[in-house]
Amino acid sequence: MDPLLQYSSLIALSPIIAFALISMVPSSRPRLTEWIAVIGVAVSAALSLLILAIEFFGNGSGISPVAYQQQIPFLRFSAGAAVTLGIYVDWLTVVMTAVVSSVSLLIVIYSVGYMHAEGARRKRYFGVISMFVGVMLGLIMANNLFELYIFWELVGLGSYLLIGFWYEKPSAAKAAKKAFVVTRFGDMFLLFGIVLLLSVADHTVMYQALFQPSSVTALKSSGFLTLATLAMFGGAMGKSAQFPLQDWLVDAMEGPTPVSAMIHGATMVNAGVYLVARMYPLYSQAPISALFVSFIGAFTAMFAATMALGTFDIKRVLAFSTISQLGYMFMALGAGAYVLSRQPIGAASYSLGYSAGIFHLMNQAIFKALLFLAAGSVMHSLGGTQDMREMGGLRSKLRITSVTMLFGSLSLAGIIPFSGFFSKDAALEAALGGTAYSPVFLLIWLFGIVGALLTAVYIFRLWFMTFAGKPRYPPEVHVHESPPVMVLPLIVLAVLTLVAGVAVLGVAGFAMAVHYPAVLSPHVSPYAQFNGALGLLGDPATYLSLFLAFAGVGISYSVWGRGRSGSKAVSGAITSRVYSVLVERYYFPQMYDKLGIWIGYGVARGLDFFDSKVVDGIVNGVGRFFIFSSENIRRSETGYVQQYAGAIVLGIVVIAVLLILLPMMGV
Amino acid sequence: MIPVLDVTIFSAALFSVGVFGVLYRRNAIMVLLSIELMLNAANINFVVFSGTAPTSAASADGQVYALISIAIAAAEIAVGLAILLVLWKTSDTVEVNEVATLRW
Amino acid sequence: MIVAAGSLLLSLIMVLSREIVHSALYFAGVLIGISLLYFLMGAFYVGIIQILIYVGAVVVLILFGIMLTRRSILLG
Amino acid sequence: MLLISLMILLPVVGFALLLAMRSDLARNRLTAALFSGVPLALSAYMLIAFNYGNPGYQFTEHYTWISTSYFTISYAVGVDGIALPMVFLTSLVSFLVVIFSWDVKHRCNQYFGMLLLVEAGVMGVFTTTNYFIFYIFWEIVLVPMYFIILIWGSQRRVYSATKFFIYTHASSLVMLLSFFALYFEYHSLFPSRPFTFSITKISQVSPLFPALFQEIVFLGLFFGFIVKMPVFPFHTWLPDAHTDAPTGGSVMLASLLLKMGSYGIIRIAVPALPYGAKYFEYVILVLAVISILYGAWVSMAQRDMKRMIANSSISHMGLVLLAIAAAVFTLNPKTGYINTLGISVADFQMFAHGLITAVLFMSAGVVQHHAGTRDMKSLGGLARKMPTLATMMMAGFLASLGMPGMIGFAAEFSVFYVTFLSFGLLLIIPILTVVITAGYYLWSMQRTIFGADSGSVDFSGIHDSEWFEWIPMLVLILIIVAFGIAPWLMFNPINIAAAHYYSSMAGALR
Amino acid sequence: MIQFFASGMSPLVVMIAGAVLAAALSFYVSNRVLGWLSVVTMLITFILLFMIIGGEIPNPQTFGNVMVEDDFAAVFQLIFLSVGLITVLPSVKYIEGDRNQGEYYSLLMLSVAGMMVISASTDLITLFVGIALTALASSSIVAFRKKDRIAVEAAMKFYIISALSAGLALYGISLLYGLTHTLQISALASSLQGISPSSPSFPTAMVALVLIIAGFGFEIAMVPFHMWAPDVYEGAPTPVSGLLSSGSKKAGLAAILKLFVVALIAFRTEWAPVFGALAILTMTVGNIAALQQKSVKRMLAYSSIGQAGYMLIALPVFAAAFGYHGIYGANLQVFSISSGIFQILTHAIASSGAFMVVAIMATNVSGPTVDEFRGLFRNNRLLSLSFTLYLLSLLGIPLLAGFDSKLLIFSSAVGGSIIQGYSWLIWLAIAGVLNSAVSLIYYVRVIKEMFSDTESPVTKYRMTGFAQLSLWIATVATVAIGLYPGPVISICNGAARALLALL
Repeated sequence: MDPLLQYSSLIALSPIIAFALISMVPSSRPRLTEWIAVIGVAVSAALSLLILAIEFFGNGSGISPVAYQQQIPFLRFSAGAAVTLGIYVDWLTVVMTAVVSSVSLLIVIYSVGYMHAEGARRKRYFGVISMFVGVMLGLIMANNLFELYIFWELVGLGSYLLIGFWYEKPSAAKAAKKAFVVTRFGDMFLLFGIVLLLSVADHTVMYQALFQPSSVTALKSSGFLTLATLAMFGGAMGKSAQFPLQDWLVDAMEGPTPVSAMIHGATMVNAGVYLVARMYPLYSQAPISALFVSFIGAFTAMFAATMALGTFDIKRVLAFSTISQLGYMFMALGAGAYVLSRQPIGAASYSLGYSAGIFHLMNQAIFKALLFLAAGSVMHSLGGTQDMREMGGLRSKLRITSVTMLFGSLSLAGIIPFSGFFSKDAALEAALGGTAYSPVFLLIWLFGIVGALLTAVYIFRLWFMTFAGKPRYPPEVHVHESPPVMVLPLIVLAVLTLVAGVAVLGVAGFAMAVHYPAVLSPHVSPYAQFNGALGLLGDPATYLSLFLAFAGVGISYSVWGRGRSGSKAVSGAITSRVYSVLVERYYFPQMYDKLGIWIGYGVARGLDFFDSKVVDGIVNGVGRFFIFSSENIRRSETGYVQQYAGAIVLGIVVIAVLLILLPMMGV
Repeated sequence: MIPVLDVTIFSAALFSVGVFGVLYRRNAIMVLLSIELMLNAANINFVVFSGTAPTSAASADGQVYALISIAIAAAEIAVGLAILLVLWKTSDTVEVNEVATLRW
Repeated sequence: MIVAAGSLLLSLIMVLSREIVHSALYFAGVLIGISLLYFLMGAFYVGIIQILIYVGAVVVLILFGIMLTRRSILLG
Repeated sequence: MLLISLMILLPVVGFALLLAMRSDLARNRLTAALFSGVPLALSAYMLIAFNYGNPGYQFTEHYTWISTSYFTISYAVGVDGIALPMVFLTSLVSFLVVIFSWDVKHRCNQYFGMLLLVEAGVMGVFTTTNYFIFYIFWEIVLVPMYFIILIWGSQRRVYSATKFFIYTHASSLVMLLSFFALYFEYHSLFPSRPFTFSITKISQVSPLFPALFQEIVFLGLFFGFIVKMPVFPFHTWLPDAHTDAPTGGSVMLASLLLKMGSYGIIRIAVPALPYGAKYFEYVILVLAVISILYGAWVSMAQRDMKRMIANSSISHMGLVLLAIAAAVFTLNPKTGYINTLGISVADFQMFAHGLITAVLFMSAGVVQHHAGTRDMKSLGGLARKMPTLATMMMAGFLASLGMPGMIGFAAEFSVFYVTFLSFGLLLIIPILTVVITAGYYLWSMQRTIFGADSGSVDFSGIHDSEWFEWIPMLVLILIIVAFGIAPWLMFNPINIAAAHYYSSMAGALR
Repeated sequence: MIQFFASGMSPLVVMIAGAVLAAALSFYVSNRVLGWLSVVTMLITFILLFMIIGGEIPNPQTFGNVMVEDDFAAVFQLIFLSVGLITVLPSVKYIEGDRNQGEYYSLLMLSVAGMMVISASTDLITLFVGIALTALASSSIVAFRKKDRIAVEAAMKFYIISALSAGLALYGISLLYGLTHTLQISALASSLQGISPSSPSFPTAMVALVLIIAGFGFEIAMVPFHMWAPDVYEGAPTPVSGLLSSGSKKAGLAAILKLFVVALIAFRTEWAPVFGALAILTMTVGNIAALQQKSVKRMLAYSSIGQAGYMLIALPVFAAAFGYHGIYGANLQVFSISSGIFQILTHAIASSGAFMVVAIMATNVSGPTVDEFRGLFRNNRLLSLSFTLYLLSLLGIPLLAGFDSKLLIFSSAVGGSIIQGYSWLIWLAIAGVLNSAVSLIYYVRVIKEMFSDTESPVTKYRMTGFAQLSLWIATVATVAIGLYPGPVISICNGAARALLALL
């Protein structure tokens, strides 16, 4: 074990400490908070990269599944049941922390420039964003599901605070609320799943104990495994914005652009993917859940891509793209898990889906952050507009931004040799691999392939509309390239998009992430990797998707690429009904609003009415009944003394009757 | 000797007449008179039961009770009439149902 | 027996009589009947006291009361 | 050791002193702070001096009060792990409420006096080990609370105060009858033993009570307690009382008084009548689930901020009842075995809710005080004018909706855990509250502190909360976070004590 | 002299002597002196009673089979005297402008003396005489303001109903005499044992029972014999209302205890359910009717009817305990009677105190309305606080006397319900509890007005020293008994044992 691992908890703690420090800085000194935030995240990035490097190059091949773990008490229910907090470092953790912290660092640095105009409010911004990064890293490093849930919720809190950063804008406040509530809806299932696991799986949700083949088998035979995994995927659907919980992520664009980059690229949305990857030993024994994950992912991949075609908001296009790309990851993970579940325990050896999912996560983090930051740079230079119809022709003005964004777009579209190509094709290949076991995967693969085409179309639509053609922005806007502190991260990220795929695949064959499912199959070599670039290139399906990617770019170019952004093609399409469906995002926002208003508020109003009229009405009715009877009894006092005498005589009669009756009644 | 049962029946009847009078008559004086009838009925009982007493002491007791009750009745009627007179002076009536200011 | 029946009848008439003064007189009759009953039962002392106090004092008192509380005697 | 008696008596002395004093704000509030501060210090000392390894009662005191051949009442107090958090909560919240009320000018001597009297009563309820004394303190609380609502309340205060008084008084009388039943049944069961009102002595023989007796008497006790908690459908006094009470009163009401009900269930109703509880386990469960969802859902429809918080209290107290139901469900009539985890969790959730709801009501009070209205529709954009308040309020709301890192989450999670242990997949129904709660809290934040001004309130003269307003909130939040990070600090002693406290049931059957 | 004061009769004699003296001296001395005279008389009696209870004067002492001065009598006499004292003190101010004050004090003391006779008597005729004395004296004193139409109307109603009840009761007594040839209560208890439901004289006995219930039910304003009470309490001079509510009603209860616990114990299975039903009816009607009253005096009248219902609970519980063997039964017998007496005692104090507050508030007859109490706290702290305490005591809030007694009485009902065949007693407790809750509504209404912020419509009340003293007596007693009821309960136990000793 590497001694450095003892300090690995710092990876998560350092941004959180930064947050604590920032909250103590007087708000009159925002500059200081920037420094603290950058340093805090930089420490984690440095530490995680260092650990990655050491583990990878140093004694990489000898690393045990659980490299490091420690814990402190949280709640102890009984002798056998307790939940603790701790950290857990294995390959997945190392990879994820490295990706998250380094991309976050770049985004934080970028923010220093982007948020410059915010003045004293930067304190809040940098404080929260440090916290956000910290809890995301905590989520990754948690050593049990319960702790994961803690950070999971805190990530939600961070997103709430960041999306609602401009809280005085009603739309921002609303979007923040929506993000929180919708993800919480998913989290509810996750919580349910965790409680379920905690209750049935020997009262522990520690990964180490949970993933023992014996405990997984026990879970499986108890019948709760499918339910638990499905429930947990509910959480993942919320956080990773999968159909039908995707809509919040689009609204979340109300936050500052670096926040979007953070949420989409580095942190929040990856949490769902991470969860499924982390729970792989469980998913790979739950075929129904695995299939469900894969199907939802593939469908979302295509579905979101169509919506991306229908929007002119530059950030929203990217948001849909994120949703779509996350779908690919789930598709790959689910397919891999399904295949594994069809193989006997202990002899499973299919790691393509898993590797592809994680690989794509990593690549997506990079190119999505790049795209967002570049988009932010565009907006920054144009003075804030997000509407692509008011852009165009920026290529010459924003040279660096346009080039870096092109890199990002190419990667996203899956053009060789950019990183996105490798991971996306691996994902599609994984889906295709599932067809051997279930015909459903054919459909899934079809979704994926159509999605790939659409991806290329919409991202180049974005690029062409923004940078190509003639300027459509008002002439008085003075367009200028962003400051170096913003441009530098762009360049770094662009380089990464170019090299990451080749490097990882070439150097390591993406071995590191493959390790994980080996827990389930101790007999198989932990390095049962997929065959790297060569394997991919040897497959005809790859060429199909590559062709589709190029075709997509071509379509884009033909429609938007020749400076005809406001052209007939667009205006014609905009009138068409299909297009309006896309613009309205398949009416999902309306549906959510209706749902919120009808189910949430409507039922609430109904219940409130019921509460005040019926339940409280009965209470008040009892009171009124007493008043009523009081009035009647009162009226019996007529003031006529003879009536009183009569009452006495009547009383005598009644008592006499009582005396006769009571023995009869047996009293 | 008069049979005890007959006398008790008579006293019960007298008592009932008294109760009836209390309820039936509106004039306060008549109400008083009816009450006196009730008391008298009780007195008759005392006297008639004293005749069947096993010991002479117990027998004497009954008659003494009757005397005490006569005394009380007399006192009662005196106080009652005094009150009625005051009532007459303040309300100008002795009809019991005409004074019903106090109610509810 | 006859005395008793007579007293009872008188008491009924007394209760039902519309004129209060008549009632008072009937009342006196009832009382006398009762005292007769006492005599018949051998309770002479009680009977005498009954006549003295009731007929002598109470009835007079009542008549007095009637007189004082009527606007016009014997005119209803 | 006079520790507990001092904690009860000092506020009473303060109450008497304050009533005797003239209405002079500066001196009154200092007096009140002193007489609630010392009990706080004492309870802090108690936290330190408490022997956490000992599951039984500590700091016990025992004096005979009334003693005749057939009627013996003893003043007996003590603190065990179950009572410890409640005692701490009581002294803490009372003191903070006094601080928070620093600027109540209207009839201030009486106001502070009433607050102190409430503190004394609640403290007595949580510490006594005698049914009778329990009832006495229980009732004593009503009177000052009634006056607090009546005199210092808002619009419909007369209606609300009266409703509160009548409703809770009626229920507590039913409870009293049930105490008597226990008292006599104990003696008729063991004629050789003297009559006793001792909670522990009766609990020790409770499984031996006949079944029908248990069922009937449990119903009485349960009714008495759930009205106070309150639980659907006996909850309607609560939104009214909370809404119309002054802020200090609302805080006391929500943080402390509601806990008396649930405390009664775990301290008395279940241990004294285990099979009665067992018989009604599904009734408890259903009422709990309804309360949880119903309270949350009704909260969503509220415009009045305090009313919303009040309804959310119903929901959160429903969680307490749910945990209790989970514990009762594990009761085995044959062996007397019970898994007391649910009991501990319920107690813990009570502690959590007591801390959190105090912040909520305080923030609502500040809004009312500074903005002049609690109507969320006419508020908006407060965060810009009152950043401190907004921060505190947000922290409170987040704590209440179960944000990890705060005590509410640990408690809520534990409740769900025990629920699943007992009821399995049924958990999916109560767990819905997680979403609804988030929904209404966030929505109300969106309407009050975020967004733009609604324009119906004049914000020109508005300024941020005063020191005496935000410091109590801050203190509470810090404690919430502290126990949110290390909930075991409070949970472990509760858990040990609950197991010990209920162990006598199995013992009685042996 | 010493021998006289050592006699158990001395309290009664002193009272009557005081009454005669007051009437006789009324032409010669000032009104103030008359007031002092009655106060001093009562104080002397007080001391004598304490000596009796404390055993300084030997007790029990019997007087020719008609009276006994034992702990039971002494405790009740103590109650009557306390009420008398609390009543007399504010009276001095209340009747300031009236004529014939000598008669007022005299009648008042005579009325108390009548009650004392009731509590001491062991013979039904003595009991009857006591009742007649009380009733006659009270009805005269109700009409004390003879110019006042309302007062006279009240007197008339009171008089007619009391006379009717006397007729009913006397007839019942005469029937009992016919059955047993004795009216001595202990002798009755034993000779009535022979009458079982199957014996031919049983119906007669039942008729007597019903008539006696009705005849004595009037005195304690038991529903349905209660209807006079609100009118009379409202119409009477307020101190007299207090006396009626707290004194003569308690005397009626003393009579009922003697009659049913001792004399008619043989018929306990018959009367127990009847009293159970009447108790429920009484408390329910009294409390519910009180809800809608505007006049505080009338409200207190109904409240006092309701409270009588609580006191009646003791009877059926005793009946249950009497048939129950063993230590439990024996304990419960004493317990039920003792708690009944305790309830009588605490109610006497709180209720007389409350009536005195009303008397101080207004010197007009019909008394203040609830509205007139508005803001009283700002005007007069002593008045409002003591009134609050009395009302809360009547309501049964802990640490006040009324709570302790209510508690004992309800608990005795619960204790009785465990006995086989008497499980219905629990309904008494439940009804009592529910009624307590209902009664809260109207008590609290007054309290609420007193503490409201609005300015009082009435000017400041200036109280004489006497009046203040009266309030202090009642307040201190209410709080002290509430805080430490032990000694008082043991006195009540002694009284209960003394009563049971007559059996």
